[in-house]
Amino acid sequence: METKLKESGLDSATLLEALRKMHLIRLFEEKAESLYALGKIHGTMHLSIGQEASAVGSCLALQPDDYILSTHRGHGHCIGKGAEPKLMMAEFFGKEVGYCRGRGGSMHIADVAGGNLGANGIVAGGIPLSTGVGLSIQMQQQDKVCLTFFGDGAANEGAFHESLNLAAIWDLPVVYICENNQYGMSMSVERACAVQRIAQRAAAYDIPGMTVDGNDLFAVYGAVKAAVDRARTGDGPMLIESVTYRWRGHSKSDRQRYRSRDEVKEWMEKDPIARLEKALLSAEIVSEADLEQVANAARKTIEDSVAFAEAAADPDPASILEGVYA
Amino acid sequence: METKLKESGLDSATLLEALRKMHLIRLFEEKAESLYALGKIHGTMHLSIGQEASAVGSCLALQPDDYILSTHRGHGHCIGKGAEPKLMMAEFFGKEVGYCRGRGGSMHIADVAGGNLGANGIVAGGIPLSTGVGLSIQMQQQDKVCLTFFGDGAANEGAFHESLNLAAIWDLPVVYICENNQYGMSMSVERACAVQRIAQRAAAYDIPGMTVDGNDLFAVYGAVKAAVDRARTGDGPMLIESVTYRWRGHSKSDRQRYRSRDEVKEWMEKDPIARLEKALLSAEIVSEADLEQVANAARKTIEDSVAFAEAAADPDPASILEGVYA
Amino acid sequence: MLKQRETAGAREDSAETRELTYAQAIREALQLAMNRDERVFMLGEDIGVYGGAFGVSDGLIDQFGAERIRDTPISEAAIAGAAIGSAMTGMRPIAEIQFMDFITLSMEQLVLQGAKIRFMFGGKATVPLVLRTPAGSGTGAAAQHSESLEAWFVHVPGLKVVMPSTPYDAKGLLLAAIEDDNPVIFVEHKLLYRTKGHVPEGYYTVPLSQSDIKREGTDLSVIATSIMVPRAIEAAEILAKKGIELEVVDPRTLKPYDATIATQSVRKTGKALVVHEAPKTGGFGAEVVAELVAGDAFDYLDAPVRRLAGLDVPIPYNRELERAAVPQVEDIVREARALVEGVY
Amino acid sequence: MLKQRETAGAREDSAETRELTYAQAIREALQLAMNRDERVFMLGEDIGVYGGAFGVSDGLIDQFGAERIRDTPISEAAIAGAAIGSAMTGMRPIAEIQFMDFITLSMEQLVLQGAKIRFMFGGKATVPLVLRTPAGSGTGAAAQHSESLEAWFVHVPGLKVVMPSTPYDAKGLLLAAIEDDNPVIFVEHKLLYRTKGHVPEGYYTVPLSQSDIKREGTDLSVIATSIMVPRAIEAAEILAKKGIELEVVDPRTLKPYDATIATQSVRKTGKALVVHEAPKTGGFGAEVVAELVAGDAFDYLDAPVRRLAGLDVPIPYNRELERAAVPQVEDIVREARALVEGVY
Ligand SMILES: Cc1ncc(C[n+]2csc(CCOP(=O)(O)OP(=O)(O)O)c2C)c(N)n1
Ligand SMILES: Cc1ncc(C[n+]2csc(CCOP(=O)(O)OP(=O)(O)O)c2C)c(N)n1
Ligand SMILES: [Mg+2]
Ligand SMILES: [Mg+2]
Repeated sequence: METKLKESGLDSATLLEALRKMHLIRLFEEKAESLYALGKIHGTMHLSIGQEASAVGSCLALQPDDYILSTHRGHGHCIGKGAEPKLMMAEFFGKEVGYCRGRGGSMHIADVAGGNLGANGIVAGGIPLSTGVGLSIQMQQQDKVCLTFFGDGAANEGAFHESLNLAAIWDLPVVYICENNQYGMSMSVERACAVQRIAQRAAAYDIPGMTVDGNDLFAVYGAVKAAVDRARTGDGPMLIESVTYRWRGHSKSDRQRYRSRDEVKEWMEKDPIARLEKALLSAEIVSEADLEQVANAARKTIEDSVAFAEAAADPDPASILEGVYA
Repeated sequence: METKLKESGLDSATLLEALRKMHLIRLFEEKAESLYALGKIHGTMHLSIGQEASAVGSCLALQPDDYILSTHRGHGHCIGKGAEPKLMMAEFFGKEVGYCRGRGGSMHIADVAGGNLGANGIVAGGIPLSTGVGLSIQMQQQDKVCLTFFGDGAANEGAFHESLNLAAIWDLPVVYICENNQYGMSMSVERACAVQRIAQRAAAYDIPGMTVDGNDLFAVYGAVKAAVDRARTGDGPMLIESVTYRWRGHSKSDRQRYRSRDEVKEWMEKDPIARLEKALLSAEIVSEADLEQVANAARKTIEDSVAFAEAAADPDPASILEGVYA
Repeated sequence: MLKQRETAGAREDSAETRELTYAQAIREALQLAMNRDERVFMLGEDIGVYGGAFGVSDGLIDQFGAERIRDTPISEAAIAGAAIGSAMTGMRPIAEIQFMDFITLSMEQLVLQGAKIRFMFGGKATVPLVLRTPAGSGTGAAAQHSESLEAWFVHVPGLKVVMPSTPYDAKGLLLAAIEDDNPVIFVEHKLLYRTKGHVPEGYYTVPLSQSDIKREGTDLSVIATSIMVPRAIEAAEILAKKGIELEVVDPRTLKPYDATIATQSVRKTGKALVVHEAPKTGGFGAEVVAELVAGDAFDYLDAPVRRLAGLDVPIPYNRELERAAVPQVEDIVREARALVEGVY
Repeated sequence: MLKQRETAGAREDSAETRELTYAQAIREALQLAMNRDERVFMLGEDIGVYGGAFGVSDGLIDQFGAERIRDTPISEAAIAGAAIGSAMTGMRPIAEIQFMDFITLSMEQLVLQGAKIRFMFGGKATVPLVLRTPAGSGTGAAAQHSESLEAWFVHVPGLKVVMPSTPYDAKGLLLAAIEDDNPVIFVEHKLLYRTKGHVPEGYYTVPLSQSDIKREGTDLSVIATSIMVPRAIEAAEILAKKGIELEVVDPRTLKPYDATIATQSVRKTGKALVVHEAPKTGGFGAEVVAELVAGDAFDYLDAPVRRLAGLDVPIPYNRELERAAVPQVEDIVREARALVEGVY
């Protein structure tokens, strides 16, 4: 781990910021969960607790004006790309100041100005869009890259296939990140997916494919950075499989009959946050006190975001038709 | 060629019948073409002239009650599976006795009783259906196999991906035959498809893939037979790429600006019918006179089919709503 | 008093009725059909141990096994294709699309293949399939999980479209749909799943293409679908206190739609209001109106025929906006009253 | 005499008009738009050297290069996605779906993404895209190459739907659609491609959501779309000889549809017949009727409002059956006459 840390070339400020974001993700989601239980938030939500290194490590490889496209399990990507938790929380509460003016909710948070072109309620729904974003970058000769997140389940949708083929033949600057968290709702990847490693599917498009430990920030960052650099220089797309695990159920109500408690426990021992903290400690980049401080600051941010969101105004019902058309 | 002939284990009656069918396909299509030019047939048509070995060689590996699903370029598959040219021709003429009572035309000829579940106007449209047919065979524990034809262009549709994945995880008795005739309309396979050999895509589903010379009846038969046997014993699907070439334009009107005359000429020298004839001659299975006779008999069959179709009755206009619902 | 009645369907074996939820009624229909006919099986996402996104198939995998309650990958085109292909070759599949929104990924197979195969093949193939799917808003799931797309399928020759509003109808119509030899899109409403009603125990069918008068009245015919049926009945009870009597007509089968009962109702009341959840523009309500004014009812109409339907807006996440996007009881009360009192 | 007129659109630069075909008019619009705005580009199957399945983009690749006239693999979901994704990030794509039937493979991207993104994101993204596609029967291409699916898109908030009937409108509406900042489904009719009409040379737009009276008359309002407009005009000429004067109204933009002109027309004539090619049940005609009878026109109606549309049947291959499946001039003559003469 320590060598990886050094090899990553990431300075300590960056690493602490990454850790802070990972905390923000977990705390944001834990808060969202309890707010839901309290009936303060309606609808549904998909928590990425346990997958924080994948989201943050990936986004760490990006420049601010690069794009991402995210999924229903998208809070992590959103925070990873630099969104403000209070505007996310306001969206969760359906408030006018929320990222989507309260129209989108958890499943559609987008931070267009920040380069996050949106979570997506449709499995694999963002993948074809990313092809268009890549094409747009290429045609406008911009120095940008588009990073698309999707799950293991999404890799069985037709949209995955059509999009990777298109990106490959046109050498589009798109990096495809499959976050393989072992399940698509209740379907294990073994049952749903005909191939052992999803990264192997890259061979069907003659592009590089790579599988990384998605709970290891450095592994994720390293792979995505290489792919992003490659895409930025015009060498085309790449498929990265980031192997991780979701600790929570699929969405708000899930009896989790499709997996064992032991399995969950096993993966909880691979906690990506604890792992990063350990690496930072043993590399003597931080002290225990520093870690405490980062966590506390994150906690404060999330608490403030709830206060902000609760105090914010609801959309004006008369504005309901705004935004249907430009 | 001669060794392949022997290795195939096909007896001379079977081989002569295969040759006859290849003639039937070519003559049927040449006739269709001229009838179209004469204005006797309307609509559109997609000719498979030059691809006869692929269709006939594949179907040769099947039992009568096995299923096929075909494409817009489907006359060859239809004849290969044993359809009667006169009922096909009647369909072409839109007549009541045609396979589809004149409702379908060239692009939808189906011989359900004969196990041909239809040509298809939609590129890759038959592929998901074949998955269902395979499932049906498996659930009913029938001793059948389903063979699905599609083109190189179809291999870039999402339906291809979803279906092969499903067939692979469920070990369905489906054999996928991609007839790579180098173009999807005007798009060459090099421009459209990110992978060198379409058979490589089998790797994305962890099933065997194989590329064969689609103009060599024995090569096609051998590969499909192995795949069919495998599927029949419950070992699951397989992807076969049959490399061939269409001599004619994509459909009735095609200026063919996307390819050179030289390229077409080159492929015409690989005529699958001439090739089979040569093999039969050199293996001393037939004489020149026999060949002449087979060709003449086929010619007569096609001429009779036109006479039959021309004499047949049109559908009763009052019956227009029949068949919309069962 | 609620003048509600239940139309007895064909072959009602059992006179005894119990209270079941709409979800339970559907599950019971699935069980009966699968017990009765080996060819019937189910396929869809998370319908096995998970029990379906709304719990409708809960426990069925224990009863019928993983072969007949078949979890699929997230591949909606292949789900539709697998259903159609197996239906063509001797099986009677019941496919589930987890939310109606995702049916957008199955359109080619359903519309260009499933709906047309029989006709294109000159009547020589049969496609007996049911595709169940939950529709509608009200769960805070926003724009991509709240669609009501039934109108699309109403426009497709070769398909049938069924949309039950009560547990009784849900069971009987589902059994009729499974018996039917055509592809049937069976649209369930998420907010109805927990509603309760009398449901006989045995096997019975409610015939397709037969509207039902869910409440009798004299002043205005309200033709409502799915969740708008209970809402219309609630509105009727409120208005009854003001001396206005609504007749509530539930088409139940939207395709093929038989306008006879709605027409008869309007000939009696002279006025019509059509209510559905889907966006008004291009919705099924337009078809209901067009059928009314094309025929026998025209001369009996003494007021404009109105539609009360969803706004032309994607379903918003915010609770109040979501509510405002589709007709509520108070909206029906207001519109019905305006039509009856002639203030439009 | 044919009382046909052309509504002048905004910014009509050139008074000079020439005869162009509908296909040529579309091509000219594409050229003008691409010359004017670098962000405009085209993508679709075989639109390059092949020139498009109907020759509409013939030669454009020579003028604009393969980057801007971009051939795609046969991947309709990716085509739609590539268009939407690029539209969100600064480009103005014109996607082509080779036959409207194949749009069934793009539905998720168009309906759940393209149409909703702006609203779902609180108005913070823009999706300026045009999706061109040829629709309709009459070419002997049978059930999977003859769809008229416009009604589906009319039902989708966030989309616009345009359906020109003349070369003049085709050019002006296409330029307006390209200027528009919303996703526009632009439906061309295969049988109209070779029809000719006056088309000014320069850049002009025909405003969206504005119906056009294509022929004035007093006895019956015929509201017709796409190819049914010239057929209605032909029917009108036949009936004019019998002293019956039809007014032909062409909505041109089906979504957002503005019923004002149709309503005014019906207030004048007192009778309405709606004509389209798509199957009658659930078609756009129902929307036209429903809008007429909901509002101001209701009190002026002195006959049932009728629809004349495609039969509820997949398009058959046989030439006579194909013809019988959709309205022909003689059918319009018959129905119009029946309504005017009160024999219905
Ligand atoms: C097209 C589509 N099908 C089904 C669903 C319902 N659904 C939402 S998330 C999900 C599982 C997705 O699995 P995966 O892609 O692995 O992502 P994960 O939830 O594991 O992050 C399903 C089935 C959907 N939203 N969209
Ligand atoms: C979904 C769909 N997209 C496009 C078309 C139009 N089209 C018909 S055949 C064809 C080319 C198909 O190429 P391929 O699969 O290689 O088959 P081939 O024609 O070469 O036999 C195209 C684009 C179609 N029929 N269906
Ligand atoms: Mg997953
Ligand atoms: Mg090809």
